[in-house]
Amino acid sequence: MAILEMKHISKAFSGVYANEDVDLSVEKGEIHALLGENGAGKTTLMNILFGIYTADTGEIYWKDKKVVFDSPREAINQGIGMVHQHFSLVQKMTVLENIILGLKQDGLFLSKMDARKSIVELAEKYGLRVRPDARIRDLSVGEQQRVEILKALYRNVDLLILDEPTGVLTPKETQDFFEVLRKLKKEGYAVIIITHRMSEIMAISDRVTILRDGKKVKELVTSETDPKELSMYMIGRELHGEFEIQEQSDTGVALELKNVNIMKGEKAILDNIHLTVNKGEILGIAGVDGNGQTELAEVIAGIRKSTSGEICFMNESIQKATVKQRFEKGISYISDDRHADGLVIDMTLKENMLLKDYDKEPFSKKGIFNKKPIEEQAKNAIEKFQIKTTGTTGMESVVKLLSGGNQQKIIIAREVTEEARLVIANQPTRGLDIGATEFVRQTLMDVRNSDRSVLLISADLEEILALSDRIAVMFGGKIVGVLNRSEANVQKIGLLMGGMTKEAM
Amino acid sequence: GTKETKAETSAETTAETSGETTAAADGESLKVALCVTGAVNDMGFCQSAYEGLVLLEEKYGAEIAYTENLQAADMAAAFTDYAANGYDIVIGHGFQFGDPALEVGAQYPDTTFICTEAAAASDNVASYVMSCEQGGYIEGMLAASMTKSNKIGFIGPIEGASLIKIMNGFEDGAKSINPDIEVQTAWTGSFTDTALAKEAAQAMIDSGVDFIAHDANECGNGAIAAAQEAGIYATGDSYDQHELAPETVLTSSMYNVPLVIESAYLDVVNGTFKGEVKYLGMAEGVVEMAPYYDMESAIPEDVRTMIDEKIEAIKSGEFVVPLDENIRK
Amino acid sequence: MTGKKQKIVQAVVIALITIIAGTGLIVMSNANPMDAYTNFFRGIFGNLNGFCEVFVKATPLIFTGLGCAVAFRTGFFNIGAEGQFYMGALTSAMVALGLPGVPGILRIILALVIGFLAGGVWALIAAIFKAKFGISEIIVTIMLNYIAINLIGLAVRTFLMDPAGSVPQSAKIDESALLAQILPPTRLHVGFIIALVAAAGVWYLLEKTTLGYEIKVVGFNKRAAACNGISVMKNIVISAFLSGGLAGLAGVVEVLAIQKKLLEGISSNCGYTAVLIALMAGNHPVGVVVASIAMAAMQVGANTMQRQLGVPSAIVDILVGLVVLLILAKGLMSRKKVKKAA
Amino acid sequence: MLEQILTMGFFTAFFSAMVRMAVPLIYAGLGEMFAEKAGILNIGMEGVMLSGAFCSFAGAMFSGSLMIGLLCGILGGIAVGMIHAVLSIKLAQNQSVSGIAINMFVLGVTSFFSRILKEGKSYQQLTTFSTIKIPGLRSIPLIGDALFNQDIFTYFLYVLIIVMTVFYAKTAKGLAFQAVGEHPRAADAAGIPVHKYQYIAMLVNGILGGIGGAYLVLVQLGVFTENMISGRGYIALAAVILGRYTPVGTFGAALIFGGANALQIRLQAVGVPLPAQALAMLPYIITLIALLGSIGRSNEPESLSKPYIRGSR
Ligand SMILES: Nc1ncnc2c1ncn2[C@@H]1O[C@H](COP(=O)(O)OP(=O)(O)OP(=O)(O)O)[C@@H](O)[C@H]1O
Ligand SMILES: Nc1ncnc2c1ncn2[C@@H]1O[C@H](COP(=O)(O)OP(=O)(O)OP(=O)(O)O)[C@@H](O)[C@H]1O
Ligand SMILES: [Mg+2]
Ligand SMILES: [Mg+2]
Repeated sequence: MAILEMKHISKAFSGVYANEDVDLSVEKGEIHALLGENGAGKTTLMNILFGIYTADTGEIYWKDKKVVFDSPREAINQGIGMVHQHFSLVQKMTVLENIILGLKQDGLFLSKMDARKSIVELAEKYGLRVRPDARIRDLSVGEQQRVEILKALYRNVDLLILDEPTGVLTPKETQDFFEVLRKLKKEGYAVIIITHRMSEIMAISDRVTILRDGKKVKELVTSETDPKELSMYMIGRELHGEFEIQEQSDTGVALELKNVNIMKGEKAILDNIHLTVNKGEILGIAGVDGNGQTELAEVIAGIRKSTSGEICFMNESIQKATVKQRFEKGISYISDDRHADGLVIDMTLKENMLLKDYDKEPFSKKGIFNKKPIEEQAKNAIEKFQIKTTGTTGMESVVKLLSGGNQQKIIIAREVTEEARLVIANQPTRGLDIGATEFVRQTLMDVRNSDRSVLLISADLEEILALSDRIAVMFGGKIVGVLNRSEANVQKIGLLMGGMTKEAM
Repeated sequence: GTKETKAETSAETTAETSGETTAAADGESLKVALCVTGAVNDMGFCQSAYEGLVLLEEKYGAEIAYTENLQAADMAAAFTDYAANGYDIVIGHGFQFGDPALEVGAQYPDTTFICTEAAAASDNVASYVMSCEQGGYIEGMLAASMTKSNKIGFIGPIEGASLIKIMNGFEDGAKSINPDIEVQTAWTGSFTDTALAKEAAQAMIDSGVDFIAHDANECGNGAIAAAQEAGIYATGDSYDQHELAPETVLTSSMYNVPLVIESAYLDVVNGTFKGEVKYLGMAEGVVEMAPYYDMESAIPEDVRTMIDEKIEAIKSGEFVVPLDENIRK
Repeated sequence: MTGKKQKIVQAVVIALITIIAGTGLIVMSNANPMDAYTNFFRGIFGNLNGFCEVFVKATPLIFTGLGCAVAFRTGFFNIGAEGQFYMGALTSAMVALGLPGVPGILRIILALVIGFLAGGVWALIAAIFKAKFGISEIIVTIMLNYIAINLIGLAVRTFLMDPAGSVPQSAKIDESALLAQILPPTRLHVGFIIALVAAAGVWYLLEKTTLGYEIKVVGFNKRAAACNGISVMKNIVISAFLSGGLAGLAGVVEVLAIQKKLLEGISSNCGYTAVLIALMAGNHPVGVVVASIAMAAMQVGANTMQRQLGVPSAIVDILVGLVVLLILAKGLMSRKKVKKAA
Repeated sequence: MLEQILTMGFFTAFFSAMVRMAVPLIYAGLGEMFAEKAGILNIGMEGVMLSGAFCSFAGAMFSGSLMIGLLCGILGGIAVGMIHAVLSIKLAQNQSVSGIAINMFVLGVTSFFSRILKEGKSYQQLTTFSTIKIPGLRSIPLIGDALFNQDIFTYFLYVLIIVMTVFYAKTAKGLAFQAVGEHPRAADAAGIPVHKYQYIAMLVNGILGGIGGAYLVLVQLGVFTENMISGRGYIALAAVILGRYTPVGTFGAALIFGGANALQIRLQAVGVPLPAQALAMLPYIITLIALLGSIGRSNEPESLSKPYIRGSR
């Protein structure tokens, strides 16, 4: 019995279809996966369901009744909840306040006591650990996501939409999260989940709907398919999934951190870091989100100042060098927060491609721009990285209108250049579809293979294991162990990530 | 030296020009324009000039036009506009108009420019200055005679020469009655901030002042309101402000701007116009004190007599009120 | 309806509403609307003088409008053009009057430079408050406007007061240090040319140079700027400085070409009008020039109408405000919903 | 002169003046705060106040009733607030342009109609709301007069500040209004009708701003004069920032400003040998210094003056 039927949904943005005649049907007690390349229209379809967009044509049947949701409020009232990948939480407010936000109250005043009680009960029931009185801005992404889910459940929904919920989670968190989903399923909830990870689809979903270029191409029962078939439908070709890994030649040290510390008051955010990255090497950094990985990346890129210690690059100290000087020396940085750090989403693709090189020849000379090389660079990036721009605007597309995956491609195209001697890649494939993921991974591997270096930070252990020559594990701002490719495996890294030291193993 | 020669030569030229204009006056009406820096209904400085203009229309059939709220940046433009449009007389009401008048006047010799309160003079430019300090002086005498606390206050808007001289006249008048009297003064820095004018008066009242005078135009209303609430006396300015608070306002010093404008107009029409700075005061009926109305009984007779005598002395030239246009601090 | 057609319809509707409102106001003030409109257009096109007056009035608006545009590009919401104008006016008067021995042309150049610097520094105060302490520039620039206005008041009553008179204004600046008139007897002066040059310069700077690019990046996303090695502080400071400097030039030009001395109230609120101009022009220099001239034409026409008919001057404010509001409200006219994906 | 200043009497009177000068700023400031916390920046507060002042005068004049005057003042404030609301909420226009244009427009409209209203009449003076002494409390030395020998508007403010503080701290609606200004998308996703709340916020903005303007006419002056708000609307904006977006803070900031202005005019009266302009700068300089003292997290609503369009990227 389908609880939700979306029929012939179409939606165009400035004349270009994001969804074209899409059908989707979800049953009670089902976990339904939505799969598709970046820009395939998954988020758009869900936004239509949740009342954020209005479909140009098509119908939605919810619990057998034809419905039109003009706002999220109506969707929520009818029992649909959605967790966006970019969370919708008010940073200044507490967990509790965010969860009860906008709900009808009995009396005039907030009854926080009652609310706290029911939230704690709900959280316990599904194993969603949260601290009701913590402020959102102090929480890790994993925690924030639990808040989002609690927020939806607290509103008594029957269908939960999750847009790339695992992108920001560690393997352990993902496992816990799937446990929650299974419990929800048992309770009779319907769940729509968007994810790019085949393994997750296989592990959690009952059925899969696949979109390509805004159209539905197939609906499959998960138990009757395999990742190969899924990716066939999704991108129309097979993935080889193997990397060309060349022998490492011993060409010396590229980057060396000596006793680097960052203190925040009494607390060490980076604690006595000693680390080397060799030329021709991918050094993976594993760790639960929030254990100092981003700070490590930023201190190397020059965005953050260290409290003490020294950083040497190509045998010279870059301690005093600015972000720009470091970039000129060959240090590139792919940030994990593309909207905040990596892109100026109100500017065009072309302008964003220039962000690092705008003051270099041939793009500009003595502070004056040169149009031709700039356009060439943008054109090349679009071709090489197959960036899907909006409509007919091409390189003049405003970045905020691109899908998340395509936004990420712009950053990669900009940062991974010939001149990059060291690429710091912080969650480089988060939110990318498998085709793009494969492409990015190969790009990073090519960097390594040409005797340059990569510092790869990822919450995705499989990615770390597949790419890294050596793996350093961070915990509480410290590096608790460095493993060689040969000695590393998921269990060992998992233990280190939990705070066990290498010696203790 | 130079000024006099200028005046002489101008007398000749004006004789010619006025000949023409008189002719014009016979056949058709003269075109007269007025420029003021505030609103023409400000119940004060600007309104009185506007009334003068209306009087020209009613009494002499002049064709009139005016510009109000004129900012310094636009004064020359306004003058030029009028001159270019064939206005015979262009009047600028306020000291700020002096320089624009000279500047534009040089380009439009056929137009006569009259400035009040300025110091500009050339062939076709004259300044008619009102001896406002005379009114201030009388008010000061009245205040000093009426006060019990020997503290009186005066509120001004923005320090300009013609406003300063009233304030100083007030102080001199008060001191002529009682040299030890305390005169508090304050400038609100605004022609529009009525509430601040009230607060200034209130500040004085709080410190024991029991008589408030002002020359703050429309926003002086605030000062009178404070006096009214405190139940003390006040004087009005520019205009008969009796109605504003009949039991508070003893009198108002009025500058008969209509008369100034009329006399300037007649000077031009009759060919007696001279490019000079002309002072007009009580003797000419330009500065006047408003009637006491019902408050007459509140003022002791000897005070009234003394004031009447002083006014006569000023009119006859027997007494000259000192003119001081510099701020005293 | 095509976009172009729709735009024309909107423009017509805006014009109609303005005319109807204007007619109503004129009738209420006992004047003849036909006369009023004749005078409005005669004021602008009737004679060379009025026509040139449009450009005279547009000049300070262009400078201050450009200033606002530059600042708004970095997200520095400078509503202090008024104060910066006055600082430019004050210092240029000091230069022009204070160095009597120096040749006029040198004094003019010096006045332009120092006026620019003074306006720039005045804006810089707000920029530092913002960049260093995170204090809203809106409030700081407003406070600085009031302070500057009082400083002028102080200056013309004390050290700059004309010793020959007792009115609060400076002495007259001698002929040699004044900006030349282009078309005497009209007031059109070299300052207008300088304003156009400034507009071209600002356009070039914003669109063609790396500095303009940096300013834009900082305006849109400060964090991304910092992460990519673009100094936020530097660019806020530079754009604020430029912005204040341009507004300062407006003051210099008004003093050296129009007033020929320093006195109070010479800006006629053009610092606030500039905010409207910059934003209506989408912070684009060419747009600023066009909008300034349009605004000036409207003021000149309305002023003439007011002068000749004796209708209250408030009508000018009402009509200018109304036009801006109607332009903002034009979305109400289009059937299409507000662009969903802005 | 110093002995004139350092007296009990001087300070008692000064504190009264401080409160008097502050009351219109507090009303406007609270109204502005309410709008800004919901994400709408209203630079047009000056216009809202001016409209409130004019309409209250006209209303009281025609009806002969102060209460009707007050009502008209409130309606006048609302009318202007709603222009800004439609432009910035429904049409998602730049809020600063709208605000500044509104100030210009309202200055023109009120000046124009005040002229028509006064046509041919001489002075029109209203009898104003009288003060109500609160027995007992008003004899507290120094501040008793300032706080408890005032008019009904001032007393209502005390209630208002408490109500607003409780509203934001303790009620679900208060939370929702803040969420709208912090993160409208989150508020929308939580089922809060963002635009409706912003309209309500602008309604409150108009009401309180209107009262702020009406106060000057109905309590302090009894007359309307052109441009009588004279920048108080802008100062109210400053008070909100200085008060860090809290009702009590806004109250305090308005007091600082009112106090500085009351002080400068009093210093002039006692004859401090400084030019009036130097003293007139005082309130602004004090505000700047106070701002420096309040460095830290600005507390500004994240989405202040950013229009919310659902589904825009
Ligand atoms: N508001 C909008 N305005 C213009 N174009 C849009 C808008 N929203 C989405 N699009 C376009 O619609 C297409 C589908 O976008 P959508 O976000 O639905 O993709 P997606 O499948 O979620 O991709 P991803 O895997 O990267 O999240 C993209 O090309 C995108 O640029
Ligand atoms: N609550 C919401 N209300 C309105 N629009 C929203 C809301 N949440 C997200 N959006 C919009 O929908 C788009 C899709 O959001 P989402 O977080 O799923 O990003 P995405 O396109 O999938 O990109 P990516 O996953 O690669 O970051 C976003 O660009 C955002 O602008
Ligand atoms: Mg998506
Ligand atoms: Mg996505």
